[in-house]
Amino acid sequence: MKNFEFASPQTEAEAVGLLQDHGGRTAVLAGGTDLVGLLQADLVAPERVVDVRQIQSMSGVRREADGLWVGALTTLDDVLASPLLKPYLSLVQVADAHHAIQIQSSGTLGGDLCHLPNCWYYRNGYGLLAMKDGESLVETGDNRYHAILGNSGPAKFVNASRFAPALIAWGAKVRIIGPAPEQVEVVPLEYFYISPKSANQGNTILKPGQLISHIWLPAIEPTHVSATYEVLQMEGLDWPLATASVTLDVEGGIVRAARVVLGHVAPTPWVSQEAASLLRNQMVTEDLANAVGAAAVSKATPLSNNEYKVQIAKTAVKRAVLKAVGQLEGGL
Amino acid sequence: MSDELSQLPQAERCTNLLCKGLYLNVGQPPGKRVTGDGNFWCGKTQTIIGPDRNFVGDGECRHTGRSCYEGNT
Amino acid sequence: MAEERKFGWGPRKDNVLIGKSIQRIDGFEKVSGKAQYTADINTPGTLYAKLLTCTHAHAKLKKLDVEPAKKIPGVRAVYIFPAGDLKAEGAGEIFWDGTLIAAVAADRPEIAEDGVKAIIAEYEVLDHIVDEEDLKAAEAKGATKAVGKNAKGKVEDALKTAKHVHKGYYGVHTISHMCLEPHGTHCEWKADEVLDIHASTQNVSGLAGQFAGPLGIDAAKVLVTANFEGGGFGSKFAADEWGIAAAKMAKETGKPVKLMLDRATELKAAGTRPSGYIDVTLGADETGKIVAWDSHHWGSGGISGGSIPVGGIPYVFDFENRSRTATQLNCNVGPTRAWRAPPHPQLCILTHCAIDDLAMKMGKDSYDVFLTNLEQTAGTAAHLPETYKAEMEIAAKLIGWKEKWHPHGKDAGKGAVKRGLGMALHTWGGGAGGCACNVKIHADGSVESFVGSQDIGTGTRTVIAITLAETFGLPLTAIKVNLGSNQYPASAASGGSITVGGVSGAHRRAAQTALWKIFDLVAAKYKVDAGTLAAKEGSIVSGDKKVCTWKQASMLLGPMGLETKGEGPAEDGLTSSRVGGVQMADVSVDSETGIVRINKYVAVQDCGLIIDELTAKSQIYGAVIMGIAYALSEERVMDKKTGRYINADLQNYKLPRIGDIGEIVVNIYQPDSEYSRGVIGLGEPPVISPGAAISNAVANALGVRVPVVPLTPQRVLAALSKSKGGAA
Amino acid sequence: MRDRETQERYGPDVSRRSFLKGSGVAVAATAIATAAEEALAQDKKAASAASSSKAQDVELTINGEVHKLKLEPRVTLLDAIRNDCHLTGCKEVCTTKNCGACTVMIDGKAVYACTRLAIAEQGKKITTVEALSAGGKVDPVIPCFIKHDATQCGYCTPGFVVATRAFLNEHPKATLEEIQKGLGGNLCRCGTYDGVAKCALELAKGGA
Repeated sequence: MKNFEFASPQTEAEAVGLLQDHGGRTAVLAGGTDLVGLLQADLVAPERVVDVRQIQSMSGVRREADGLWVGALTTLDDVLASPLLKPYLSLVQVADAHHAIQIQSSGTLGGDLCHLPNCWYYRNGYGLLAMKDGESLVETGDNRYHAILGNSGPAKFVNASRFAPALIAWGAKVRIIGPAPEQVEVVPLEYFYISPKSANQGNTILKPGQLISHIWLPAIEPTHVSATYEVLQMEGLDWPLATASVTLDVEGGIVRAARVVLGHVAPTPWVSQEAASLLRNQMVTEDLANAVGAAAVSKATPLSNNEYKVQIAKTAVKRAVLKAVGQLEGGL
Repeated sequence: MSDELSQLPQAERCTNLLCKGLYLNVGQPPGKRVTGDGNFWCGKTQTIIGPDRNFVGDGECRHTGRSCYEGNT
Repeated sequence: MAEERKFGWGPRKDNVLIGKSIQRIDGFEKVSGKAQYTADINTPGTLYAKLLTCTHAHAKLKKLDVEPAKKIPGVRAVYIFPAGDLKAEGAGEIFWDGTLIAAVAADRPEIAEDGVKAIIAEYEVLDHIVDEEDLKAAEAKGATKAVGKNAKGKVEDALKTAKHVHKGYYGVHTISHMCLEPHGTHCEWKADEVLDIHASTQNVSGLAGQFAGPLGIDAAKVLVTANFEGGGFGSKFAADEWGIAAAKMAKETGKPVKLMLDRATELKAAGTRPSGYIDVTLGADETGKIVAWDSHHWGSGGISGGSIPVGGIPYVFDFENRSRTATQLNCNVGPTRAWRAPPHPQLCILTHCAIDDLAMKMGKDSYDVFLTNLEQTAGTAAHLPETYKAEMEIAAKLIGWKEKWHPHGKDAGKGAVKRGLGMALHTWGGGAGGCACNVKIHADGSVESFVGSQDIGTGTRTVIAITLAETFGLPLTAIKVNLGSNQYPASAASGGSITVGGVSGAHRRAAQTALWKIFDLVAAKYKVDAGTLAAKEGSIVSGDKKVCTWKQASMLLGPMGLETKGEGPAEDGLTSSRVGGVQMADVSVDSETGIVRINKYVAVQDCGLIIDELTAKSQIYGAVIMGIAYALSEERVMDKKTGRYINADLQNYKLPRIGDIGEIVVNIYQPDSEYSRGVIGLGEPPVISPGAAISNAVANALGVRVPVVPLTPQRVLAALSKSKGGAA
Repeated sequence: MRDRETQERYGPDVSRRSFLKGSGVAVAATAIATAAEEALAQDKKAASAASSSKAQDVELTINGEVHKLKLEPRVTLLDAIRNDCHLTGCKEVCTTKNCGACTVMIDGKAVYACTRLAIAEQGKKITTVEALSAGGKVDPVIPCFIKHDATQCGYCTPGFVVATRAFLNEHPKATLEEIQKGLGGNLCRCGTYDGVAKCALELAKGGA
C-alpha cells in the first residue's frame, strides 16, 4: 500500500471539497471491503483517502413523495432490516445472498455500485482492459469468468456490482455530487456504467472528485413484483457467474411492464430489451420464461473459454422471471 | 538434467539432497525406511535448484561430476 | 507370578480414556486466540520482512538494483535470494511465476513494502509452457520425459476377449496446499551465536540441520520452536530459502526478523499437488470382473519433475493383465510438495472414475462392480478385501445406496436438478513414525512428557496425554505435555499419517516402563505381588484392593522422581500400518447451471486402535471437506498467455465454506479386530476418495462423465453440451 | 457523458409505469442539493483540514482499553491490532475480504479487520477474540467450540469464534440454514465446519 492522507468529513460538501484536491487523485472509503484490498494491492493509489462514513445525510432510507432516497452508506444489513426496502424483493435477495456477516455489516450500496471488476487480469495489475503489448490478455487468455455480451470493445471484464442489476431493473437513479462544490446530478443507474474504450477510462461515469451520495428508487405499487437470481458456484462468500434481475408489473396475471437486467455478463450491467419485450402482455409460464432467457442471450458473443456462461445467464433470466411470479421450482 | 546423465554410473545421493522421507525415518530400521515421494530439495540452497543452478533430484544428485556434489566419504 | 511384562495396550473394555471422545487439551489456547503461532511472535525489536518475487513464468533476470530500497528510512536489510544473485554460476534464469528474488526487512511491514517496491528488477522474458493437460503441445516443445512403463500379463489379448471394454480420459488439476498460516519463520540471534527460531513447520526435530548448513553454524546452536502451526498438509518440512533469508537478515541487523510469505507467494512457491491426466482402456468379463487395464498417464509437478509416478496405477486394485506408462511434463510452474496422501487422491480419480464408467457401460450398479473386484485389492494387503466389503456394507446403509441408486443418467430427477450416487475406495500405509520421548514422574506424582514432535492440528498433545493418563490411571489434567521444540527428544516429522502412531507407541512404552518400576517399589513396600498390580483412578490397586495412592507410589521414587525413555516404532503390536476406507457421495447437479452440491457424504474408515475418537473423527471430517474442495472448486489456474498463477488469492481460488459441504457422516470401522491391530495413522486416507466418489456421483446423476476434476459449472456444462453433440 | 453503447442498448422507454419513468426525481434531488449547499457554506473551512500522510496519533479502543499509537494512515486495523497492540488472536490470511481469520467486532458487528484502516476506526468499540475469555469470564462459544472440536490447526478458529459470537448476538435462535448463510464469510482449510455448525446450533438451541 502506498501512503496517503486521510480525511473524515462530516458533510457531503466537505467530502466533495476533500476529494477535489490532488487533482482528484483521491478515493472514497466507505465499508472498505473493496477499496482497502485495492489499496493493499496497489491497484488504486490515491494521494488522499476520504472516509465518508461520518456523513449523516448519506445514511438511511427516506420515503419521499416520488419514491425512496437510499443513502449510499446503506449497508447490506440495513437493506435486510429496512421496512421501506422490504417490498423491493430483488434487492433484499441480493443482500441475503451475501453469505458473510462481515460483508453484510460493512458493505455499502454505494460501495457495491462502485466495486471494481474482479477480473483476475485487472487484479493482477494488467489494468481494466488487460492489455499487454497492444494485445488483450483476456481474448486469448483465461476468460472463463469474462464477458459474453458487450465484449466487442477492448473491455472484456464483467461489472462486479451485485446490486446494480436489481436496482436498474427497478429504474433506480444515482445522485452524484461533485466535483464542483454545488454540482449535483441525478442519473439513471444504467447510464452510470461505461465500457471503457481506453486505458485511462474507468468503468463508470464518475469523474475525479465525484461520488454517489444517494440512490433513488421509484415508489412501489402492489402490482410490482421482482426477483434476482444469482448463479453462485459456492454457497458461501463468492461472486456470481451470472445474475438476472427482473421487475415486472403484473395485473390480472398479465405482465404489463417488464425490465430484465443481467449482471456479471458484460462490462456493464446488461439491460435486455429483447427479454423484456417478450414478457409484455403475456402470462408468465415456464415456456415463456425459457423463451425470455433465450432472448436475453440471443446476441451473446462468448469468448474462447466462456461459452458455458451463455447457458448460465439464460438460466438465470428464466429463473428470475419464474421466481418473480412465485413459480420457480428446483435449481441449485 | 537429461536422461543420458541418469544412465551414467551413479554414486550415492549427494549428502545435501533432502526429501520428506528422510525426516520420517527417525529410529526406523533400514528395511522400513520410507524413500520419499519424489519431492526433493537441496539442503544448501533450500530450494529445488542446487548451488550450481541446476535442478535437484534423485538422479540429478547422484552425479559425481556435478560441481556441487558432495559424497559421504 | 502374573503375566509377563510386555508392551501392549490394555483390554479394550478396561479403557477409561482410550477410544473415547476426548476434547483436545490445547483446545482452549486455540479457540480463545491465546495460542501463539510463528506469525504471532513479535519479540521486542522484531523487523518485518517482505518479498520481491518475479511474476514471469520464464525469464532471465538482467538487472537487480536493491540500493534504492536500502536508502529508505526504516529499511534495515535487503537480502538477495539465489535466483536474484547475478554473480552466481548459471545465474539469472527464472523458471516459474513466484520465484523469490529479494527480501527487505524493516522496522514496520509497510516500510518493508516500500523497500520492495523501490527495488529495480529487469527481465528478459522467455518462452514458457504452463499447460499441464496438453500432452501433445508439451511433446512438441520437448517438455516431456518418460518416467516409467511396465506391464504384466497379456493386455491386448485380454482386451480383445473382454466382454465389456471402456476407453476413457480423466484428469485432475493441480492444487495448492493453501496453509492458512503461511510458511515462514521468526529468527532471533541470542548470546553465544545461538539462533532462536520459531518456524511454521511439520518438522521441529529436522530443521536445525537445515538451517545450520547454509548458515555455516553448528546444528547444536539452532533452537527450533513450533508450539502451534497453522496447517502444513505436507508442505512444511524444509527450512526453505526464505527461512535462511530471515536468519541471515537477523544476523546482519542484530535484530529479530519475521518473514512470513504473503498469500500469493504462499500459493505459488510453497507447494502444490501435481496434476494428473490419463488415457485408459479397461475391460471386464461378463461377471464384471476387470481383466485388463491399459493406461498412459501424465501430469506436471513443476519444471523439474515430481509428477505422479508410474506405480500406483491402477489404484487399490491390480489386474491380471495390466500395462501402464507415465510421462512427466516439465512446465514453468511452481514446484510440488507432498500433499496429504501423495499421490493417492490423483491415482484414485484416474482409476476409480474409469471403473465407474465401465460399470455404466455394463449397465451395472457401480457398487456391484466394485464388490466383484474386491478380491483384486489383496495385492496391497491381504486383509483389505474383507475390510472393504464390511465398510461398503456400512457405507451403503448409511447413505441409502440400495434405495437411492439408479442407473447412470436414468430416473435422476424430473426438473433441472439431477441426483446421483458415487463411491470410491482407498488405502494408505500410515503406521508409526520414529519417535523418542522422555516421560518424567515427579516425586509429587505429577507427570510430564517431552517430545520433539509437533501438533499440526491432528491433536498430538491430546493423544500423548491420553496415552499417559490411561497408562497411569490418572486424569488427563495430571499430565503435562511438552512438544514443539528441538530441545526435546527427536521425533519424526509429521507427515504420512505417522505422528499419532509414533507418539502413542513411544509414550506407551515409556509409561509402561515407568509403571513397572513403580509396581516393583510398591510391591516391596506394601508386600504385594507386583504382578497383580494395576494403576487405576489415581491409585495402585491389586485386584479389587487399593494398595496406595498414585502420589504415595510416586514418593517411593525419591526426591528425583523417575525419568523413562520411550522409543519407537517397534514390532510389539502397539502400532501397525495399512488401512482401507470406503466413501460414498450423494450429490445434486443442476443440469442448467452446472452447479454441484453435496447432499450427503459418508466416510467409513478403519484405522486400528483409536486413541481419541473425537479428534480422529475430526481428521475424517476435515479430509472429506478438503476432498470436496478439490473435487468441486479448487484448482490452480495457470494463465497460458502470461504464464502466471492467475488465481493466487482466496477470491478466485475457491474453497468450500460452511454451507458448501452438505451432511457429512463419519463412521470409524472399529471392530475388536481393528483394536487389536494397534494404532495406525489417519490423517491422509480419508482425503483420497472424495474426488472419485463425487465425480462418480455426478456421472450417476447425469449419465455423462465430467472427465476432469474439479467439477466446476464450466466443466459440467461442457460435458453435458458435448454429450448432446455440442461444442466441448 | 452517456456511453454510446449503453444508450444504444437502452432504446426507447415504452412503459407507462412509474418504476420505469422515475417521475419527480428532480424535485427531491434539488431538495437534497440545497441541504448540501448549506452544509457546504458552513464547512468550507473544514474541507481543507485533511491530515497528513505521516505517522500520527491514532487512538484505538480495543476490548475497553485505549491504545495510543503512532501510525501512518495506510496501516490497516488488522496490522495495528496484531503488530502494535500485540493482540494476535485475529490472524492475517487473505487480505482480500475472503477468509474471516481477521474477524473482530466493531460496535458489536463482525467485521474483517483487513478491510479497515486503523485511523478510520478511532472512537469505535473494537472487540477482539481476547475479550471473549478475559477477566476470568469465558464466552460460551469458546467451550462449545472445544466440545465439538471445531478446531484443528486452529489458525482460522479465533476469527470463526468472533464471527459466531457476533452472529449469535443477532440470531440467537438461528437454524442450521441461517448458520450456514451467516458464517459463510469464514474459511477453514483443515475442515472444521461440521464442528462449527454443531456448536452454533447447540448455542442457538440453548438460546445463547
